[in-house]
Amino acid sequence: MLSLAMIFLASLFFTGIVIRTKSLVSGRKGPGIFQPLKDVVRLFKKGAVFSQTTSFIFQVAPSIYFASVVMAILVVPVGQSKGLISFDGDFVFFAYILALGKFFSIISALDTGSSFEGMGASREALFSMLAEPAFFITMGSFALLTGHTSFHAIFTALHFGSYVSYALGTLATFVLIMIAMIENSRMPIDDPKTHLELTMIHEVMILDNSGFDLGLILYATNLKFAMYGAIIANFFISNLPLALAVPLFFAVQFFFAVIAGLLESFAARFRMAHNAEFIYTLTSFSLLIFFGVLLLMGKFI
Amino acid sequence: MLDNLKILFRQGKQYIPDVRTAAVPGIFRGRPEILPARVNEAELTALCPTGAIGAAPVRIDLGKCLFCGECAFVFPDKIRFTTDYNMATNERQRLVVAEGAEMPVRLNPDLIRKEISDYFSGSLKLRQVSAGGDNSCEMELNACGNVNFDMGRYGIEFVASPRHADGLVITGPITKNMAEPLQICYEAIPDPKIIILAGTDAISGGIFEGSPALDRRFLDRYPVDLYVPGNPVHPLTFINGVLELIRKRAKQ
Amino acid sequence: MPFHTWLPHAHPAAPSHVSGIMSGVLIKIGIYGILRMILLIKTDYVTAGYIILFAAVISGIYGVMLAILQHNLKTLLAYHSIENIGIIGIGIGLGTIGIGAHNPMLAALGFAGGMLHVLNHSLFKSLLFFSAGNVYQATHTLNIEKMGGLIKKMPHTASLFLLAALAICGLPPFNGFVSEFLIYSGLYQGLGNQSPVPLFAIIASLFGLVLIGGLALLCFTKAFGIVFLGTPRRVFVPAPVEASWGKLVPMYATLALIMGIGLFPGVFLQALSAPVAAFTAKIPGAPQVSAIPENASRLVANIGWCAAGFIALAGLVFFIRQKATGRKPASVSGTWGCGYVGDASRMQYSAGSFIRSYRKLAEPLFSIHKKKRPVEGIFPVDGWQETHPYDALEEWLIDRPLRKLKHFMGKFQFLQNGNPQFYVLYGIVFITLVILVPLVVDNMYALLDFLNQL
Amino acid sequence: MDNLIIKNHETVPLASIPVLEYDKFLAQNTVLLAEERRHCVQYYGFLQSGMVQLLCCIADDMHGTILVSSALVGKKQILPSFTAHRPAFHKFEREIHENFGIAYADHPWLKPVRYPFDRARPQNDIANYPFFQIGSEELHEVGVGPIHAGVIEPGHFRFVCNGEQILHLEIQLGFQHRGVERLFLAKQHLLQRTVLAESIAGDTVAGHSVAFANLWESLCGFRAGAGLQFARTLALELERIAVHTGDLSALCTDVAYQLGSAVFGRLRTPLINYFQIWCGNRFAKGLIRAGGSHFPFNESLAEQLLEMLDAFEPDFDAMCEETFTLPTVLARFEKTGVVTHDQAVAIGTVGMAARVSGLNRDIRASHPHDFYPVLQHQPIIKHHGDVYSRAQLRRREIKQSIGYIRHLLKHMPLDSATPEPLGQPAPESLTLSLTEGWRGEICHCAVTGVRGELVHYKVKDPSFHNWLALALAVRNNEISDFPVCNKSFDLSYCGHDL
Repeated sequence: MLSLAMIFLASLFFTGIVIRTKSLVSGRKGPGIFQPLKDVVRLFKKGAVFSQTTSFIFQVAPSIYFASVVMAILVVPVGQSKGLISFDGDFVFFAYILALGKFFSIISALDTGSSFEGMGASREALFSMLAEPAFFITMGSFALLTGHTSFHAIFTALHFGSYVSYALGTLATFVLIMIAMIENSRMPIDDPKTHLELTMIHEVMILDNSGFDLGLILYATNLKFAMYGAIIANFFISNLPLALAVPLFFAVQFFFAVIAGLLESFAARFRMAHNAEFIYTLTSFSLLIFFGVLLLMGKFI
Repeated sequence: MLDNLKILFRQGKQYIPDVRTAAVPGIFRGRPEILPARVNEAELTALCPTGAIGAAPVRIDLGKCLFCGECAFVFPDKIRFTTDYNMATNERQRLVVAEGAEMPVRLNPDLIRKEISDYFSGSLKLRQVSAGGDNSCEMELNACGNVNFDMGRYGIEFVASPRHADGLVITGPITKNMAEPLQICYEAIPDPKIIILAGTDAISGGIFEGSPALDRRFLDRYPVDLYVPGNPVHPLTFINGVLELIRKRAKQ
Repeated sequence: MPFHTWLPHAHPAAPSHVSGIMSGVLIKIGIYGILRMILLIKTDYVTAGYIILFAAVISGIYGVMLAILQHNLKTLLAYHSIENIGIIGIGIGLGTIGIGAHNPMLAALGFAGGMLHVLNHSLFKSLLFFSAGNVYQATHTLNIEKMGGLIKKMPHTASLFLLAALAICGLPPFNGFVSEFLIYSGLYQGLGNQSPVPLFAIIASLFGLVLIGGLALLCFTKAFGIVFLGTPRRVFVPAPVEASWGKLVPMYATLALIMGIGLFPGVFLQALSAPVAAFTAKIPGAPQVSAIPENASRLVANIGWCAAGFIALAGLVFFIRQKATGRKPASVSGTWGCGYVGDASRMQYSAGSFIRSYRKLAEPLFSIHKKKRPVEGIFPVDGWQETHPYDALEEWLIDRPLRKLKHFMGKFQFLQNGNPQFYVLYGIVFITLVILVPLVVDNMYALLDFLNQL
Repeated sequence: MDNLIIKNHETVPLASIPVLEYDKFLAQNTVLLAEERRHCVQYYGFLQSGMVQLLCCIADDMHGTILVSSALVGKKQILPSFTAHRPAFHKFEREIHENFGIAYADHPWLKPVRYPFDRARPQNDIANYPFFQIGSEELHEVGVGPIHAGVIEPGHFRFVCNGEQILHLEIQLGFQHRGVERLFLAKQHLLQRTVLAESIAGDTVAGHSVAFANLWESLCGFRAGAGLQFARTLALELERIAVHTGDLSALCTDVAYQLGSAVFGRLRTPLINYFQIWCGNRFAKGLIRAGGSHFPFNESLAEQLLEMLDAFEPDFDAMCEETFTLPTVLARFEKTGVVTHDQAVAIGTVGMAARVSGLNRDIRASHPHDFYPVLQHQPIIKHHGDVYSRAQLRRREIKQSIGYIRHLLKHMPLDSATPEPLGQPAPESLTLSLTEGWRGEICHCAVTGVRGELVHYKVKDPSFHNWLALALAVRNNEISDFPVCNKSFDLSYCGHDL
């Protein structure tokens, strides 16, 4: 319950911090950190326009997408406090429920019958498919290391001791940040700020959504970001007492947001065809983590 | 990385601290003033390339004015352009600056629809449609979002899809070939929505007024929420106009 | 795999209900055979398990990778059968390793997952084939590039196809997830256990299973999206109509089963207890009371709850949305096409385009026959593009050997010259050979014996 | 060869232009284009006593001359086309076809250009443009525009795509058509016409207004003084620097490189604000007037300009250095959107788009006007024709232009530039005015009647030639690279649609 509340809290300002960071390093003042929230509130109040091409899929998909993200958040623990749902192998459930949301966002994009949305859907389907193994192997490696298979158990049993484990922790943080960037369609895979139909992935899938549905999708994106932030935070706060863990959680979220902002400021987006290669690289990093864990456990004979 | 930091340091803070009071460099031609001197009014009205100057009393319609300044050069003691860039209003009549009735061009608060501040104060997404025109207004609207004017800090942004937008910004005199796309775009914006006319071309047709290649019937069908004069509109005129429109007002 | 090549040819040829049964029962005979063999023989189970696992992972990935490329709806589904057999095989392979490694938990999870997936697959695959049949009857084509927008004409078929597609992708809250989850649990069990299970095999299977899941998602978003969503890509005469209730009712019944397993997996898992016990019994010292370990059934119960919870949550969100949007203006207009006023019917993603980036990545593995005339010149006059995905294994293992065989046999054509006398001669030669060969062999043996005695 | 040979900004009597048989007209002009040094700057028709007089102007870059010839044809005639021999003529013939209904027997691409309100075939509607299609069901089409994602002008791009790959792009324009050429005739006052010239393309205000002012002065027999010429040259070069800087910013935006986008964007602001300091408008509207100027250049303006450039250069250099060495940026720029030399020659690109493909086309060097003869301009040539070359060319041209401005400021003429009344335009004459704007050559062309009134006014923006180059450049590229290709050309819609 605590984790749910904290992730929701973090989601309120997470994207705002990313945008603020980007604004500051470009010499802007930029909108306040609650601007994304204001946008969502405005959308919740507004009416909608639906295309006559679309079917009921288009109407239900945003709700299912949102629900899937919330459901996934329920699984994520924060520090010592378990997620609302926690069982062995819950990260399989986590990944699959997110995949369900993605399935619906993809078909809702195809429902519009527009080639832009089709383009976005095609990209999203491919890249998220490619990114999945990296997540599973990273989590699998930690499952191997700790002997547990639920988020909460893995993180609480995780303790860093040797140099190798520090290296692994860094690597895993990197992989998770990158997965978070891919899943949220941010740089260097996708650039949500370009506002050009032809170059975007996620943004172009929701070109036709409006009003409440669009608000749901945008807020789900904020939640998703904060959720990955929470997973990353767990690396650092899993064994700390609550009084220390809570501020540290927000500190990690803050840093993650700043890093995301900086990452988006100082490099150009990849060429679309290079994205697949980049994601492969990520998978090999996760394999590196796996071998590291083997090394750590002395299974390399 | 060091180079980046150096560039960043040189970049520093570029934004204009307060767009409401910022001064425009150089000889900006903003809201004109009509001085009490006596001149040949027929000559004066004939001078204007768009017929924006009317006689008896001398008046200038900012919705038609190209801000070329010719009248002020020929009749410097009759017409003077000030640097006041606050020229946006929501009432077409208020764009006419007449001799003797000198006052800043402001919005008419009675005409602002109530839902505008309810919905959009603090967050407004706009969809711009370029309907003819010469691209200078578009460049100035783009400039609104650059590091200097930084319109994004007020939560006002231009978006790609009209579905995501709350308002339509029209630039250009609305050509025949763009009339239908403009209509489609307007219909694609969810309610409630606003219409902003940016630039003299959009407000009256400007130098293109009367061209047979135009079709301005769109403007007869829907009410306009904001007129932003200028050729092209200055970013400060636009930002201040929109901020004034969506500002939260105390309940009367 | 690689004994699969008949399947993708058989399915499109068969009527849909037969396809349904075929995928439900016929292809499972092989699985049944494997299971029987495991029960009968007493062997090095670990090695056998790895062999099964290896074959299963390969066929799973290979099946789905090929499935994505298909433009024929039923061929696509047929390749998915291969994929699902792969998933089942991973379960059985794990179970077998579990037996060999004396790990009752692993064995139980593996076999339970595998066998549950057998049931699941027959359910959702039948449903998919039935839906495909409805589509075929309405449109008289199976080429998905020609379809589009069918959801408006056939909402029931579309919904059923969608739900079955979600199930086959192994997404919660449907039955596919339950069995895949069991297998995942088995894999992580294999990871976590200190038993001598080579981790590489496990990680490879994990990788394979995840990849299968992701690829299935790509495949079914494509299939569902292109067939049912968007605008029609061509006008069908007569216009497609929804299938009759006589067809839909059994389909809904199948759906009920799918949902049932998804929501109450515990019940079905208990039903699997006896057959699984038959396998776990092979582990010396395994508890005989219940084949399904306590925590395993608790796990699946959890999944059931989560599934139900998710449905409730999604329902709640949707309810709030309906409430919130009920009073607001919602108008209908065309899809935003940048304000273009002309005909936009060709401006829609095609299946070929949807998967092209993937195809580019997968191309080295398959033989894809491309026909294209590139667009050339400043003012092009012509251009064409067509791809025909072809199963490389089929080509290498079956087509080419067959061609070689035919070629080889062709060399003996001179024998068949149509002259009756020759045929009589062949008869005589044959008889002579029949008599002579044993004679010679006998004599040889006699000779050898004799030599030996010396 | 039967031509009238004229110079840039020369007014000649209409009667001196040879009127040829169409066949000879065709043979002569297509042969002229066989050499790379010649290109067609203007080919159009105007009504002459019920017939259509076709006027073809071929520029010879080596000799700095323009070869003019003409032919008289009937309105509904069917003719053999120039395009069948030289694709560079395709747009001109399409325009003639659209305006007068003249049909071409062997034109491979006879499609509408801009849907003018008075087109010969009103049934050709903007909704029924005959796009090139490929019947293959595996391919899809993507239609972008007229209302684009960004705040830019309208135009429709139709891609035939195979997944992410562009097989073919066709560009449909005309949405901005507002009747500029007709308004030149309808509006009688010089000021109105000047304002019209300023409204042709907002990003090339200096270019078009200089072209108009030079044309009008030549037509009225007025010789601009050194001060005026100086101011015009300065305005052209300043505009080049400002727009190029803005384009570098936009290129960075399109590859999502925020730092470059923000810094170049910031660097552009003082440049265009300088125009405001000079003339009260950020786009130099009102600066250039035929016969004089309200805003004579002076010492204090020169000082401010130097100050501004001194502040601009180091930051610009640092940012360029960073941008053009950043691997992620280079990966997006290099080998993207290539136009080969052969393609560039065949379709007759001009200006920047030509110079990146190794084609030396620069009016400043070949047909110099104002202060350019003094500057001895040497065009910068690149050879790869990709986005990277176009970005690099901008960088080098900015540096070159800054050098020119510094040079000009050292030799500032100080004569009065206050407006003087102009004489009457010469009757029955033709004037052709070529100006190198930042994008490429701008051509204005006026024909006067018996009383010196305008009977035809023709404007050609460089975009008119170069749109096809964009279409060819993106073939077989990724569709997600289209925006950056498009921006690297930065062609004008309004300058094309008129």
